[in-house]
Amino acid sequence: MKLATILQAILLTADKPLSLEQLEGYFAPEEHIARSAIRSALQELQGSCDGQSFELVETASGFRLQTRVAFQSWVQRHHEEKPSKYSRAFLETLALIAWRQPITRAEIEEIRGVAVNASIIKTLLERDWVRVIGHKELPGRPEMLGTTRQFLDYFNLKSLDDLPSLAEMKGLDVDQLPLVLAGA
Amino acid sequence: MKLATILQAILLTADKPLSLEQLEGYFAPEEHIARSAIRSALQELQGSCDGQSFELVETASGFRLQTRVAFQSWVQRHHEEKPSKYSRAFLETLALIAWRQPITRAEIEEIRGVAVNASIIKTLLERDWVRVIGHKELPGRPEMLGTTRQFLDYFNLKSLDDLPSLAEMKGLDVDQLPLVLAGA
Amino acid sequence: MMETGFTPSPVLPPQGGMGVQTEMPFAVVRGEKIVAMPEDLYIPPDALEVFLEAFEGPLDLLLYLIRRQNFDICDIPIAHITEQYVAYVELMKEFNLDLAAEYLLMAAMLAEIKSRLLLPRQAMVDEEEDPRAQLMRQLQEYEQCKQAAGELDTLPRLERDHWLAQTAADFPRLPRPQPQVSLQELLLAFQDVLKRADMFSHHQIRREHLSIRERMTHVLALLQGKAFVPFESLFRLEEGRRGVVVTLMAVLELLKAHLIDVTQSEGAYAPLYVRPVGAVLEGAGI
Repeated sequence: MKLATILQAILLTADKPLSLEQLEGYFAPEEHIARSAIRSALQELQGSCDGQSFELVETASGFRLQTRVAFQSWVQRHHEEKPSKYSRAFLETLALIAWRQPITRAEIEEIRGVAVNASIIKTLLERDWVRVIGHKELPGRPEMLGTTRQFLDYFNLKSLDDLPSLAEMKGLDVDQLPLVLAGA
Repeated sequence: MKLATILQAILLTADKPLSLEQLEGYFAPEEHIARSAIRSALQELQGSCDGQSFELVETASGFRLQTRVAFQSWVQRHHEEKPSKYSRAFLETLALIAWRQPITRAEIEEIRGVAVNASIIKTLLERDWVRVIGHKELPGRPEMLGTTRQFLDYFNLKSLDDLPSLAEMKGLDVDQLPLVLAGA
Repeated sequence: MMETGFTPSPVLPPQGGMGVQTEMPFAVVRGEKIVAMPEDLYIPPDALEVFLEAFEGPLDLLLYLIRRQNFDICDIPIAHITEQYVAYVELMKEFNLDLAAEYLLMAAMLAEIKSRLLLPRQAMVDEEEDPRAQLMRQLQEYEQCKQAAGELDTLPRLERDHWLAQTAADFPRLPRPQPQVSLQELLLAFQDVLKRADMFSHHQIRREHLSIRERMTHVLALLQGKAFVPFESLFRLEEGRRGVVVTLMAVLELLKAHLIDVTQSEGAYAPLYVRPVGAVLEGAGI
């Protein structure tokens, strides 16, 4: 039995990404499967996905087989409703937690200029995309929020470094601000 | 895009076998996919499974891709890991079903203020602690959930009457809980 | 420009799709009657609420006004934008919209900045940070947040762009240890959720209630998959008087909730039948 095919069978029946260590755990000691062998079998598996509807990806918590984006329109029809779109408030809150972690609710509110909707934070915590990673040494010891591995998995990222970098905002020279006093 | 590969994507993401008619439903009329084309693409798909860890099988209710028996011993190890603890959301959902049955998902959502995670309900059903006891006469005929005998057995209860009432719980001191339960 | 000190500019929500209305009843802004909606501020009154909802908050609105006129954040004509923003907030007030406090705060801040700019330069206290700088920074930060949100939304996402590829494997499951739960944990969870839902004060559920709920579950289970069952078959005499009463109350509760129907065949004293609501429809479909 080819190791790459065994790994395919394991990954096609796993309900979450599996790390190299976890994959190693599927083999009994007497099978004598070294980690390096698993690594090269994964490469072989990746190659064998050419021409298939699925591909091997590595995300934060490990490897998984997923369908390619090109098949999205057909696969989506399993579900009658379109996948729900996240609201702007949801995306902005999540984006701040992802790019600015660790961050407190108060800091999110300050940047967005509006109160944080408690149910958004709750949904993020429950989806396991966000977690409390500590408390800030301030009165009330507010919670500091950060993203989880599941968040990275969900967005096909290996680490936070893979988040797109944001355009640098221009520095400013206050005295150059035009003083247009319209109507004055 | 090859039809056989599209069918592969559909079958790899379906949670049940799909009949020829159902497969046909994945294509829009303007795609002009005849049933005979699907039939021959399925044959092609079957052929392409050579060397893969899975095969195309036709069951009573339709076609599905399944892991070949040869890989059984590895695939079975998915479940060897230690049981994790149930989440807060899981316990709250179970508690609401126990104390407020019959209850619909929407009602649970209303009380908890967040969407009910489908996998929680699935786990509860799989563990035989919860079952669907009917449908509410509302648009969409939502399922009403209630607890089972297995639930009572697990928690050593003779009947739901043995669950502490709200009045008893009110002002209940957490540290005193074991005593209260022991006395019940 | 209008006498109202109102320097309107075309304002439409980012999503667009708003109808243009020509004749409408008008409002009083700053004590001045406005007879016609400013030409380039075509927002039908009914749509104002929708318009407000299209923005995530005061910064979003401000950013929109700035972008709409193609200003770089770094050189916003503060006074100009301030007037526009304040006029806009005023207009919304006229239509009795519940303005979030955040919008009013922003209006106040803009007004403050503008008033400072009108003062001679040296009047600005040195130690205090220039409020313009603070506003710029806030706007820049918010714009970056918007950009990040946009980036996040375009990342390929599981269950939207990709799905887990899975093959079926109905191999006999090796017995799998399940997580353990204690009744105590369950109680605490229930207590928590109720505390959160603030229901303690409103609902006092007595002991009897649970047994009736349990019996409701039983009755519904008995009815499941059946077109109807005889009324008497729901009762178990060996349970005694209390059991019978509980069953009867459960049936009444279910009737009240429109979950079951009770029917009687023709004739006095004819047997009663209980059926789940909608059973007839289901039965016909099978």
